[in-house]
Amino acid sequence: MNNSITARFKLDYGEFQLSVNLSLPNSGITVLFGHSGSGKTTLLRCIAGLEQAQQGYLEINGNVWQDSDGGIFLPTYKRPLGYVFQDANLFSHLTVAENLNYGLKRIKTRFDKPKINHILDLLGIQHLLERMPDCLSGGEKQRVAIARALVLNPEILLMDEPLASLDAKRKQEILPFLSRLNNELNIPILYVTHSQQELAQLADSLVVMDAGKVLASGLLSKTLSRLDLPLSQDHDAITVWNTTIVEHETDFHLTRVLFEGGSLSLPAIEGSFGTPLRVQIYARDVSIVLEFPRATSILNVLSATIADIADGKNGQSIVCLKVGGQPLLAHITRKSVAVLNLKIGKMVFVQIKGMSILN
Amino acid sequence: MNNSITARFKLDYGEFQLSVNLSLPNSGITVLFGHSGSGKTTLLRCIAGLEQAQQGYLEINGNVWQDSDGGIFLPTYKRPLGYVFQDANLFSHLTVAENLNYGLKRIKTRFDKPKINHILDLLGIQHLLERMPDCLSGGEKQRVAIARALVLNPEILLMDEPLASLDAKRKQEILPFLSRLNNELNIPILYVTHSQQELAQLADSLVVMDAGKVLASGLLSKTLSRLDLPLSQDHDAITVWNTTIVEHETDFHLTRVLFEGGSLSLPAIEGSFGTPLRVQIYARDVSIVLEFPRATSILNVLSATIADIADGKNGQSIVCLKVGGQPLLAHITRKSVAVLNLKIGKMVFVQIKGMSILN
Amino acid sequence: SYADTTLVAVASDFIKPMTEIAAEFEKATSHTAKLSFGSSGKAFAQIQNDAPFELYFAASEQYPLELEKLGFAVENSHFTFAIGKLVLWSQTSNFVDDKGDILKNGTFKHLAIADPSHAPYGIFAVEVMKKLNVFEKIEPLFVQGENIAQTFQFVTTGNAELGFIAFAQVIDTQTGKIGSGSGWLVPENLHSPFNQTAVLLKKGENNPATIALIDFIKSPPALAIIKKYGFGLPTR
Amino acid sequence: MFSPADIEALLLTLKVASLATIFMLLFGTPLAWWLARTRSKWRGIINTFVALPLVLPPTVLGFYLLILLGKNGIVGEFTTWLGIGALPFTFAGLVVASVLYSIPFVVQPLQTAFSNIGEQSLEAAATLRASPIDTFFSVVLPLSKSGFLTATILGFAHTIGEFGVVLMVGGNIPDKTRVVSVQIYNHVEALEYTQAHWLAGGLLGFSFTVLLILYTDLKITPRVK
Amino acid sequence: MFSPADIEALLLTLKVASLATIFMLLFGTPLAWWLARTRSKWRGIINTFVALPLVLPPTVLGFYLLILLGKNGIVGEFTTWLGIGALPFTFAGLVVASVLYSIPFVVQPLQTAFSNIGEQSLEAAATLRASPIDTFFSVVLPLSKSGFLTATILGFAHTIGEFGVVLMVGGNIPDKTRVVSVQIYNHVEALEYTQAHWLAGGLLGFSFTVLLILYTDLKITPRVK
Ligand SMILES: Nc1ncnc2c1ncn2[C@@H]1O[C@H](COP(=O)(O)OP(=O)(O)OP(=O)(O)O)[C@@H](O)[C@H]1O
Ligand SMILES: Nc1ncnc2c1ncn2[C@@H]1O[C@H](COP(=O)(O)OP(=O)(O)OP(=O)(O)O)[C@@H](O)[C@H]1O
Ligand SMILES: [Mg+2]
Ligand SMILES: [Mg+2]
Repeated sequence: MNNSITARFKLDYGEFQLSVNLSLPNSGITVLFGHSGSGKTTLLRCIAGLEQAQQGYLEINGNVWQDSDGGIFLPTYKRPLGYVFQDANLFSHLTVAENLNYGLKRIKTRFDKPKINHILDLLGIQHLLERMPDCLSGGEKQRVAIARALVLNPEILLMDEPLASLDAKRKQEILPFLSRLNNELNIPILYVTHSQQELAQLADSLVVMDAGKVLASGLLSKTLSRLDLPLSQDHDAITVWNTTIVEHETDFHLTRVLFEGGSLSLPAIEGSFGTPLRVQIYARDVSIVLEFPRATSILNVLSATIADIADGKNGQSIVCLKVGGQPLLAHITRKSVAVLNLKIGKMVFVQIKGMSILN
Repeated sequence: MNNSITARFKLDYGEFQLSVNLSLPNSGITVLFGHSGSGKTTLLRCIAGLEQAQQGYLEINGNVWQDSDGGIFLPTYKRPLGYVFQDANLFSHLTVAENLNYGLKRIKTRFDKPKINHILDLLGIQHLLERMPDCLSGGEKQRVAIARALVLNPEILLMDEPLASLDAKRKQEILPFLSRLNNELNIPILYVTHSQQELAQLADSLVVMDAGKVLASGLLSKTLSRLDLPLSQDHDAITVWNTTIVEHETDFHLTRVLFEGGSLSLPAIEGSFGTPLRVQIYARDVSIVLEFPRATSILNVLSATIADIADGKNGQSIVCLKVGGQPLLAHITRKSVAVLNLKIGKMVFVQIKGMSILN
Repeated sequence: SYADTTLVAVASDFIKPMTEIAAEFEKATSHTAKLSFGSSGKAFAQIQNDAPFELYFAASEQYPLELEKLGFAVENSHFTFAIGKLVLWSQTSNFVDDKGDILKNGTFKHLAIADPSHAPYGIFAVEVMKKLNVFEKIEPLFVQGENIAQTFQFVTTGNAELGFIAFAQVIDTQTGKIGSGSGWLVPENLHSPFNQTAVLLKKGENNPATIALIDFIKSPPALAIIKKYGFGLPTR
Repeated sequence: MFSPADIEALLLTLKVASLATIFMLLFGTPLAWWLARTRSKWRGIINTFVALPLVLPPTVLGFYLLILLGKNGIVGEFTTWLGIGALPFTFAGLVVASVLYSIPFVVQPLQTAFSNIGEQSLEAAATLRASPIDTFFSVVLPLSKSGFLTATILGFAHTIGEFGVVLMVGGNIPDKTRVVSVQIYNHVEALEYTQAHWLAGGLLGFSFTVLLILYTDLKITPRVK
Repeated sequence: MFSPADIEALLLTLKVASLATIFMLLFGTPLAWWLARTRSKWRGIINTFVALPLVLPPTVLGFYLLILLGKNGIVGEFTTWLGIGALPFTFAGLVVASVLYSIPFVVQPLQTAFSNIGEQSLEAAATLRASPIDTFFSVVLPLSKSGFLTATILGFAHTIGEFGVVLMVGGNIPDKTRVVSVQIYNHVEALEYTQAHWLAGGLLGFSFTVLLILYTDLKITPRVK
């Protein structure tokens, strides 16, 4: 993974200024994260060429798409990208099928029919093909919009909160598909979301935006466990570990996975020995004990060292632990920090509830 | 709380049929929950009179708004309601301020100036008043739309995924405000959402929809713990308890609250003795042990009886426990059920991580 | 006597003399004559539909006679007030000879005439060409104006090299001859009499101003004006 | 330069055109709204009838209007019965004829503008307590500003330039129905080209100013973003 | 019923009106698009110039065109230089004059329709690889269907009914430039009222059919939901 996407933009809306200087990987999924109004959509529009920044430089895989100094500005339609708008933005005069075909007709290297059908199935829109957009529900529109961008087989995929209007179940179907799509076709994805869950499940890299500026950007696990970012304070603060499958305990429907520094038991997951697996651990699901517990329903108890402690809101403490080489965030009460006498460098046991580990 | 909203609708879109017969409370917040395309928006539109159902009967607080048998159909503009559309649907020719004023000018009993300003502050749109909607971000538009409906001081508030495009922080500010609004002004709110979190935080009642029909409806705590509904299977399955504050442990920034059958320690929360407090417990945050544990960072350990056990997905089991009189859902592995030999009627201890309890 | 006003419908080709006559009429009688111009056919249709006209000066005999027959005009009140004079004219000097031979052996692309289906000047122009046996040859070169004013415009703008127009349109009122370009004043014997005829309408029967105008148009000052503008005078 | 008669004609024209435009907007707006929204089968037919007068040459249309509005025509009998008298050769008749002839230029652009207004805006207005009429004025009108501009300009300009109908129905009567287009016609017929040029030039100059003000002041600029 | 001359005039009219409408759409569409999208200062002025010919009485406009297009006029000299010759009294001249006179009726409704198309649709098309021209045909055109319908109908009908300009520039030459409006006019002037009624009736009937087909077949129905 090398950072061969360079994006520098300065744009002034009067009351809002975008000013970014980013170097992003040209593979994997990069999540843009930030408050409402922080400039995520604006950045995506600049990359797509929908907004022409006063100063801009954009290079993707060695191709310069924009260079305001050199007078280069590739118009949007010449940029081989896929864009999912924040509002679905379907063509109201075309049926769903025609909306999908619109882009398909205009590209050269197309997916084959089964692949396209697979996309439509996955998004659950096969039965809607003959409908007009005005006769779709909010979520249905959004799914059609995603499909319309996906079938383009683009060199880079820009997605602006694509799943905001979808229910949890549908999200759980689409998210892994996006990951897989990304792996199989090696299309880098720039993905805007507010949801910690989507972030954890998808992101390889993370860009945190605030007021038109980039607060932090980098690999997911490193960026997530930085106690100086507001992320670690969030109710939904998480750590993400990359693991590989080592064993299936079929009796108990469990799978053991290996990470740098130990192993974890997860609910059974399909996959052969060595399959990489991403594991997300909510900071609130991590508890700290001094003695190794017996007779508990918690399956995963690991030894760890305390690396850092910071104060959170409402009497909370945020503890950054090292488990083997891996960082792990834990949210515990300040009372517990006092009772257990937690200090930086202290050796402890962490309990991780098996059920809270995802995909 | 009496069920003085009666809503019966039959509507046929060809490929989709809405057929509901609901009796809803005329106070508190009722959440409409269901997959994309299940008919939530359609139901809301019927109630608002935007869609005229072939057969329909709607009575609110004794006033019949619609009765297809009696030939009654109150047009939308005569129904004293507030509606937040799924897409913000602002008037593109009016500034934000003018959008807000549009409805205000047309009602008789208005909020006073400070109240309106409070709403604008809370939604963080004071600085946007002079903007045109085209110059707003997606989340900003949605917040203006919410404000536009709220300032109407309506008799019933219909909200279609109002917070879908907002970040967690903003949601955490708006959600309690909606609850308070509801309490103070006694405006019943019908609220569509996909988010379990919004559901738990807001809902007094719950309507679960699927394919145009109502799967279940009733008080939140009862509906949530029904093992026959898909809700209890969700990754984010929860139980919600109503509690009251009994004690503040200021040293440790903790608050103790009382519920039917015991007490809980929570991160410090403001409120005097007796203040009611809603507590949400994720099923995945509940673990079951047979012995009372010592030296753990988990503050809340309660004795419970196993009321029911069902099989979940991927080797999970869903356990419904009774803690005192309260139902409590726990997601644990099937292995644990076997190891701990859990059976209906068995007495156990449940550990609830202090940090996972929300306001 | 009291000053009365009469409303007169006037064929377009008679605008100039009629305007001057009306002014003189006012001076002489202190009555007023309001003039409404338009093609004869239009006025005819309007009179049939209750137009408030009291006197009608048409470019030909046909319409006044018809109106008498239909009862819109006072019976036997029609009279000839002027004789139309046709001229074959070109903007270019020395283009049209004073015998009209150009019709027989000249070369030109377009000849403008007023539409012979209804405009009197067109009808008489056709008669002239037929008499000279050049009609068949020249007909394909026709461009036709709706009325004589448009025909004149075809020629003055140079788009038609020559055309049959009213002598009144090119007369130099100082000299009484063709003012510019070149032209052939068509002898009256080459077509049937071009009697421009007026008629008293029922609406004007009892208006002293109308009756006074009928008298005035036959008076020497009026006849002088008619002559000055290139019309022949009626023989009595 | 301008004779008193020219000036009279100019003023009369202005009066006719303004009045006719106002009436066209008054009648045309509800008609266009209905045409834009209805799903009735009559829609196509009504639409056709609105556009139909256009295909007739103005003088011919004028001729038929003369018959229709004249005291023996259906409309004429009705207006006579009403005590107004027959309309031809009166100022009122001039306005009526102009309205009938130019109304497609008002109805059609309005219809286009109206049919472009999405249902959503109307729904938003309804949930904000605006009655349909109220919605029309507070939402539909401002959103169809450019359609109204087009309608007003086309209607107004076409009424000024119109000539055949006016001549036929009005009768070219000085200071009563002699509008400027007829006056220019008179000058041309009388071969008073200089007068005609002046009057045409004046009319153009005046109209240019009015149109330019309309186009720039109302600032129908393209939408942003 | 119809004399051969009538039928000739009808056919000629159809040819002129169709050709003129096609040219008006060809020139008017890009012009309208530019007017709808530009923020240039020239916008108001160009808009004014487009609408301006309307205010002149058709015969007067025809007179000026005759001068302009005539072999001594600027345009005439140019076309002569091109080897086409002067345009007056030719079929081509007829079409040119009709286009100049009726083009506001095409440009204005198109402009209204275009300015109603949101930027978003254009952006969606751009992200789907459609070039601006491609977008115009695949998105703008279908979304402005009702504007095009209006433009076509107004332009076509107005060209049929037009009379003054056509007469002046065309020269009313039988089976070359004598269109049906002139023919009907002639019948009226010649007091051949029966002939006039027949021809006017035929024209109305024909136009009615064409318009009705346009209005119903293209199904510009209001948008749903
Ligand atoms: N055309 C415009 N003119 C002026 N300001 C604009 C314009 N478009 C966006 N803005 C402002 O720029 C800021 C960033 O907008 P942007 O749409 O990028 O936010 P975002 O991060 O996508 O927010 P959200 O999560 O709400 O969609 C906002 O404050 C918005 O009001
Ligand atoms: N005008 C219409 N004509 C035909 N079908 C429609 C129409 N509007 C909605 N539908 C269909 O009705 C169903 C219910 O739509 P609705 O908008 O109520 O769903 P929803 O529950 O709000 O979904 P979402 O969460 O995606 O917004 C969908 O399958 C949709 O396709
Ligand atoms: Mg955004
Ligand atoms: Mg919906």
